[in-house]
Amino acid sequence: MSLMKDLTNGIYKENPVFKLALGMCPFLAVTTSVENALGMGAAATFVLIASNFLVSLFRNLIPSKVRIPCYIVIIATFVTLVDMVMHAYLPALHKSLGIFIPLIVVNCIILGRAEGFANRHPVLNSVADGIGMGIGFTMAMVVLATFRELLGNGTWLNMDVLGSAFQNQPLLIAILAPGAFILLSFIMGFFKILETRKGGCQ
Amino acid sequence: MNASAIMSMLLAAPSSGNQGFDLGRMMAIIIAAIFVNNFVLSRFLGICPFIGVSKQLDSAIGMGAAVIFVMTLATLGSWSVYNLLLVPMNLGYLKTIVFILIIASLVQLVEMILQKFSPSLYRALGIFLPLITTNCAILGVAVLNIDEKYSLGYSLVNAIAAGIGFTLALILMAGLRQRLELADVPPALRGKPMAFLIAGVMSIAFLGFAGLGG
Amino acid sequence: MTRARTFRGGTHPPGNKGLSSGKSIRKIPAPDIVRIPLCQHLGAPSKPVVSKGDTVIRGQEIGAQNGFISLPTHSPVNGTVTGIEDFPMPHRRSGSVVVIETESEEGGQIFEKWDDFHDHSPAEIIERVKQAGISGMGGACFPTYVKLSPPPDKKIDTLLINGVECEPYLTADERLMLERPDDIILGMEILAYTLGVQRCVIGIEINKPDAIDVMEKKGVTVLPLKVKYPQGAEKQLIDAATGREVPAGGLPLDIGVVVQNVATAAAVANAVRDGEPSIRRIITVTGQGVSSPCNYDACVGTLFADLIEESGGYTGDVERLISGGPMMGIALYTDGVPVTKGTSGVLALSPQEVRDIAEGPCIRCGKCVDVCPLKLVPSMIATAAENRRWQMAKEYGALNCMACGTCSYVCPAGRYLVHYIKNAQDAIRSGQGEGV
Amino acid sequence: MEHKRFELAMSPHVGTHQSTRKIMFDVVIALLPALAAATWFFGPGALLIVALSVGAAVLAEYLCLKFMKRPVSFAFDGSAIVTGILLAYNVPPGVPWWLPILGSAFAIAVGKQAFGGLGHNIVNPALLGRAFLMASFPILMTAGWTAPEEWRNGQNNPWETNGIVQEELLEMPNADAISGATPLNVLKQSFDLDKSADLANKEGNHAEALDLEARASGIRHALSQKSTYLNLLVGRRGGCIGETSVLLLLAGALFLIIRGVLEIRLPISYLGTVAIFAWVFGGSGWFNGDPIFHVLAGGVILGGFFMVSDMVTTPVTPKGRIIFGIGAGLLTMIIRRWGGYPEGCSYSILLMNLVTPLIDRFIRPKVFGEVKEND
Amino acid sequence: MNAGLVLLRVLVSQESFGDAVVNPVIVLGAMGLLLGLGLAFAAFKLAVPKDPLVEKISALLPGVNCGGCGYPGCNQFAEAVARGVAPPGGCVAASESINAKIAEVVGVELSDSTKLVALVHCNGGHSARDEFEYHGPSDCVSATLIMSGQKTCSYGCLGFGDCVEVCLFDAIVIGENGIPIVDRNACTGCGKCVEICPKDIIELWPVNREVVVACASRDKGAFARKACTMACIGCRKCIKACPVEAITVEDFLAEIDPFKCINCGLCAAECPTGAILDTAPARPKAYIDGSCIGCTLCVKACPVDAIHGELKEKHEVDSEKCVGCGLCVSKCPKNSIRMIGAKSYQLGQEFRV
Amino acid sequence: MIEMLKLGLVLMLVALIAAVALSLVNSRTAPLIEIQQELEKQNAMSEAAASLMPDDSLAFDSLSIDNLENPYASCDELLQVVKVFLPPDTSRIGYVFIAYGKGYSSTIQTMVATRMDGRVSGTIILNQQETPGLGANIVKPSRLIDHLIGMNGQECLLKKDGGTIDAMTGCTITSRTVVNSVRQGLEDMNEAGLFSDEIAVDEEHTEGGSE
Repeated sequence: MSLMKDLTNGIYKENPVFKLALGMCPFLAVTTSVENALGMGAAATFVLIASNFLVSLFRNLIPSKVRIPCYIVIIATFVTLVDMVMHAYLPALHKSLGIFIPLIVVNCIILGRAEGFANRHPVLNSVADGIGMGIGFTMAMVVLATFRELLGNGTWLNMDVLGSAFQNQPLLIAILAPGAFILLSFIMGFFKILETRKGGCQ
Repeated sequence: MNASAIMSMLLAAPSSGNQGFDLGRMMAIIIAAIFVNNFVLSRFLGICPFIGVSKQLDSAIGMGAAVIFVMTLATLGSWSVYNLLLVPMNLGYLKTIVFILIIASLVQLVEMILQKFSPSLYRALGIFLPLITTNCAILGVAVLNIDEKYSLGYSLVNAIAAGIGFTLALILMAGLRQRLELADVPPALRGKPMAFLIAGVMSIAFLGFAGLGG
Repeated sequence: MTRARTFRGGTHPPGNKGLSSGKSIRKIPAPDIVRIPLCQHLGAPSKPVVSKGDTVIRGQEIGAQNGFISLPTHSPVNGTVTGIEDFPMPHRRSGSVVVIETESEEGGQIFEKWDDFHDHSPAEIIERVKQAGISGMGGACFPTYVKLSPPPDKKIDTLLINGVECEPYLTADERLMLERPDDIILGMEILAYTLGVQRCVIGIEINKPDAIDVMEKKGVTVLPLKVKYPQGAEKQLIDAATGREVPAGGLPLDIGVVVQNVATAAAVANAVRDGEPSIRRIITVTGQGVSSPCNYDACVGTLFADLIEESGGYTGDVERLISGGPMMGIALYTDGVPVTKGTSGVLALSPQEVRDIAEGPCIRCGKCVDVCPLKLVPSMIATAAENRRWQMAKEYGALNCMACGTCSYVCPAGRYLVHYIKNAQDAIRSGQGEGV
Repeated sequence: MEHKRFELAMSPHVGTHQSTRKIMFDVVIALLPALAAATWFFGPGALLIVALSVGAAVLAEYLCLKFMKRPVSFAFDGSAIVTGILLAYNVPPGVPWWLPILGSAFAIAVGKQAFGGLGHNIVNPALLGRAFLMASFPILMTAGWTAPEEWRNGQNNPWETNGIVQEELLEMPNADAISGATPLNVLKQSFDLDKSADLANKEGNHAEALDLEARASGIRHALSQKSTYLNLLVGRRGGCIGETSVLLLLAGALFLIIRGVLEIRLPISYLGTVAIFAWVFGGSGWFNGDPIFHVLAGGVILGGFFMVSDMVTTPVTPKGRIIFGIGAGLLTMIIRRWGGYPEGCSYSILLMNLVTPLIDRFIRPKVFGEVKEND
Repeated sequence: MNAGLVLLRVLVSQESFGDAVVNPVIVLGAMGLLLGLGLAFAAFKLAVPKDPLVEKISALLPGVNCGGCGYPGCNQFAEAVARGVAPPGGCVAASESINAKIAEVVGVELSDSTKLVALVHCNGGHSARDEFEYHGPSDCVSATLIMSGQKTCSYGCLGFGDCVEVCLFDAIVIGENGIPIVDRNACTGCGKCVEICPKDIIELWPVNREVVVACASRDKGAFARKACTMACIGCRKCIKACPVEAITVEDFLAEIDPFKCINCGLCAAECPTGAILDTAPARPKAYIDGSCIGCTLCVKACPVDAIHGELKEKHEVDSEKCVGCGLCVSKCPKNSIRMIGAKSYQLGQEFRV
Repeated sequence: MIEMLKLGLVLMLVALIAAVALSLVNSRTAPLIEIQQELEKQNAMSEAAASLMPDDSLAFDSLSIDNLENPYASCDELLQVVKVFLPPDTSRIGYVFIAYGKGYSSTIQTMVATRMDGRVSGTIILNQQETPGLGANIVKPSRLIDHLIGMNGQECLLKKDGGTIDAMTGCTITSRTVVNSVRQGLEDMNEAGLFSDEIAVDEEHTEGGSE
């Protein structure tokens, strides 16, 4: 039961992006297409699960004074692994995610969960939390990427959706930097409205 | 490796031996990093502290100064280790992990040193230092400098300019947020959504710099 | 005539003085029942020294001075005290009044007459001014004797007599200058003698050429001033007259100036020469809401309703009844309030005269900044105050504001700027929201 | 005793007869003469664009207010109309009909209502709307030019009709006729030619470089002719809808000044700065630019009198306003000379809008009687 | 650990891995050692004494320095929490359980006293007459500035809802009657509304005292009645009704002493104007079990004659009449009486005033 | 002291494990990445060279000339020219090179195939991060790219700069970057004497210019 709770926690209740506003840099940067969002989400989820697992496993062995550097090393290792594997097997995705793969290291979500959750929970719960948070992060990215790709390019996951008339004059700003900020702002606002509505009914 | 070889490496770009000092190019790097490709508003680096520490103008200024300072130091460290250690040993793939270690320990050391030896400076800058470890702008500038194959000189220029760009965005943001604190913002957009909306507006305005220095 | 002088900022609201400026002062008898407020001045209310059933004579002290910044109160009539009760006041919800049934208005000489004030020392004159209960009659009602006793380290070199009357509608001071210039001039001489100053100037706006004429003919130094609101505010008057700026948070004393209203000067003259305490004053009853606007010489304790009746009653819709001028006067919810020493006018404004636009958001037009005579940024203070950011309002200088109303007057968004700023002042003074 | 009761309010009890609504409609009136010029030169299409833009702005404002459950009467206070007109004035006359609608809707919804409506927006909504269109539809926004009077005589001959008089140019040696939709585009071309000349010099093609330089300076020479100035004044030139006739814009501005609506410091400091820096670096080298051309061309007059002077997004203090004008003027010239766009007016104002809170915070008038040492 | 070292040695010894493994191991290992030593050295040599409470909070915090709380880093946030400036639950990166722990750490000094919530001493609202029409900013502070507010009763609530605005917990709304209604569950007793109210009619009041005087008028009865139909007119009927002498009347205004009040609600029932409100949603009922010896002490104690029974026989409670005051419980020598049923808050606890 | 050492050792241990793991993975992926990149380059070259001669069996050989410096590239890339030939005949039928140019917001890499007479036969944009929807459209088939075909170094110039090539609407800078970087590459190769003497006119021109 508690496992299930840890798993679902990150998906909506403590969604790292919309609720906690963590991990914003990659979130905004790579959501130009759904494909990128999925790739980034997968990479971050992997790192999240793996680092949560390891941190939880060794949580009693690592002295607290050097815990942060240790966690950073663990996370950085997994990030580098992802970087190398992606470069070797998915070169196109690697290229489009670019600098933001190494920057997963400094994604607050990962270090945050390592410190804030895995550090004081058993392995299984930590992994569940990692999966939940990862899914939450990925879902949030897919939501924003959907808007940006649809509006800015007329496609979804590289599939034509809105037709060529739109594609000739898409709302380019959606895939530019300002579009990311503004759409995110409105999505967060929307979530806020949802929340107050729900609160009002209770 | 003798000293002169190291010196020449430091002063020149790693992949070509004859790239000297070029004022025009330096200006281009500076303008790009501050305005055209502003780290926050166009490259999405350092968003978390940008949103987090922009509520008060005073904090924003302190944070900006701290970022410029650490960015410069981190670039110095990461560039040297990468080009003097990792590349000769063919260990380029370790750059992420090495850089983050350097940055994390650098930040912590600087913080402790400041706290111990200059409490006044610590109060002004030090309290922002911990936040910088997870500021992806720092790691970002280190990695970008390597990707762009800048020489040490250009790397430092780029780092300082990126820091200034970050600070500029942060200070403008703080001013705007403080003004909007007194505004009649729709409840749904109060807080973080508003911060992102302001960032979006700033980002649109910064598009005006596009093409500058190119 | 030399070029009219002025200060920076300010605005020029339509004067509307024509309604009453041609009407000479009419002395009206005391009503059957007078209600004498015990607090007609700034500071502590006077302590009642009569009780129900007592007989009082005109000029008799009915309330004693109660503290340093306080004044005695006198009965304007001969009569019987029928009670001391709470009653609506022009400047607040209610206050204590001594109710007296009028029998007559004659005699009642309490103080001896002084034929030549030079025979008496300044200290004696100050004591007389205090005993006569004279307070500033321009509106602030600050006890006059306090102003006449500067601390010894302050050297006063200039006495400014304020005949500006920059508030629209009001003509009481103008009429006073035209009809009783001798009182004013004597008052000036007494004040100058008391303070020991050589330079003595009367400032008059150039829209009152008759008054300037009269004064100049009498040999008084007149300082012609531009028609601009708030030219009559102490600090602005000093700025225009001497070019000196009263330091923020300071007093005119700090720069060696004392300002007295013309009506105060006349009252001082009456008190010193005739021994009459401050129990009457000149009041303009005007506005399109009254049938025949006029200037009255009425006794303290007369109800506003009586004055209105004297002027032929209300005509048509009256939206707002104001004690004082339209810029700084206080709106009243009833005309059943007594006249005090500081009542310079009673205004009954018709809906057309009252500005009533819905308050909109500040559009940051900056007009308030341009007109603020104190060079504040009213819009920012008000916005801060509106959001209860008292500390921020303080940083922007909220405490310097004198609530002259110029900013609200020009605000195109109809914002209650003065109201917000006053809120901020109250909150700051009561120490609310420190650190916010 | 029952007495008559009255309503109560804080002093002052009287006020001027100005109101936000009146100010806004004054601005609308002041903008109308330029619309006449636009219709004359660009045809009824321009009128349609303005109408659609205004309609969309008012509708968007109405819907936003309705959605946020605020009094919808604000939608008719005229500020949305001003935004609509200004947005339409800032698009080329040849854009498709839906573009201004989209722009106005964005300007009102995102640029204004999201921040809390009139008075709270941080940047000029119309300019934000324009920047949004520029970013979203760069091709439409940079290619939607039509030549003046083209709609009437039916021929698109920008060589004669973009406002630059060609005869002058043709007399120059090595100078071809020039093309370009707006005068500033033409100027930008001359800078491009300068760049090419530098390139040629670097490559060693000195003859080619000389030729290019001659052409560049020829173009600039043609731009500084009296006849060009005259065209710009009258409005016979390519450009955005609202920036056609300098004279009619000035007439509108004069109206505003007479009505006491226009704060004169902003336009003066802005235009002055543009002129000075146009002279300093508006030409090919230093101190040889043409200030008159730079002030007349593009949207500087429109921007200076109607957008720099937007009250909501500029500082409130007199000193702050002068600083704002100088900053915007400098940025305009920097973008014109070295930036990616031929015209920098709107972006420069947007950027300075961002700085406004800081100016307001740090530049305050000295309070009456305040001792200097506190500063 | 040993296994790892063995594995490492095996890996290193194998030629096939050679440089590819040895080099990175040397580089990273050396860096790790150096940095670890450096940091450890610094941590010991450069240590600056810190507030133990701050340390405690810092230890609980995620330490990611994300800045989400608005403070530059976790330490600064911890300091702010320790000083009471920041809410203990302000960390966005920490899970709820951690936040709860932080609250616990901060809250250990707080006694587990009864919660105090805001109570509005006015029930006038639309029942209170307006003296004049007010034009100005729609907030109580501004309205008070003009002739102390538009109501004829100069003590009562003006109803513009300043308290609603300042409440950080959305615990106050303006009800239909134009009077603020406090949600006792949401209210944290922070006192912001008390501070803002220009009429000083909001007071922090123990949440479990549910019978309250909803009036602040010190006007004479007749005048108060004229100004507001809900006004306390100082008739003193409540004093007579109160079984525990918890009520006093001063300046024509009744006051309930929360220390003495037993929530019986008898005063509210007696009040002719409705100035005393009984806000208890439901009352517990006394129940007498079989151990009753029929001493009749409870009968004497009961203010509403709800207990009856023969001497030396088990007594019964008429639950229709019982008001749940609990007076009988304390009188019963055999502890035979219990209070049963809905009780929103526990009585009898201490509280701070 | 012991405590300090312990902390350092723990961090070292973690770092060691990380190093081992990474080096192992790297030894697996590094060759793959290299192959990947090589393949990518090969593909691009084949694609570009297909414009010279639509034949799958074209082969490439890097030239042993000195690397040519390209002053327009942003990151000090050198011009590397690859000879194209049709096996078994090893005589060159053209060249392939990558032109680097600093564009609007990124460095644009254009792979260019040229005939022996120094005229462009085909171009492929390898790498760019220009503004999406604007400059980024350069990768799509466009008039600009078509226009380049058949041009030699002299002719390769935008209309705005005095040439004949139309810039892409709304993105002059990107267009100019591509055109100028291609021209520069061509001229460098020309100066290096890689092109056959058939284009006498152009040779003259070049000489005249270089004096």
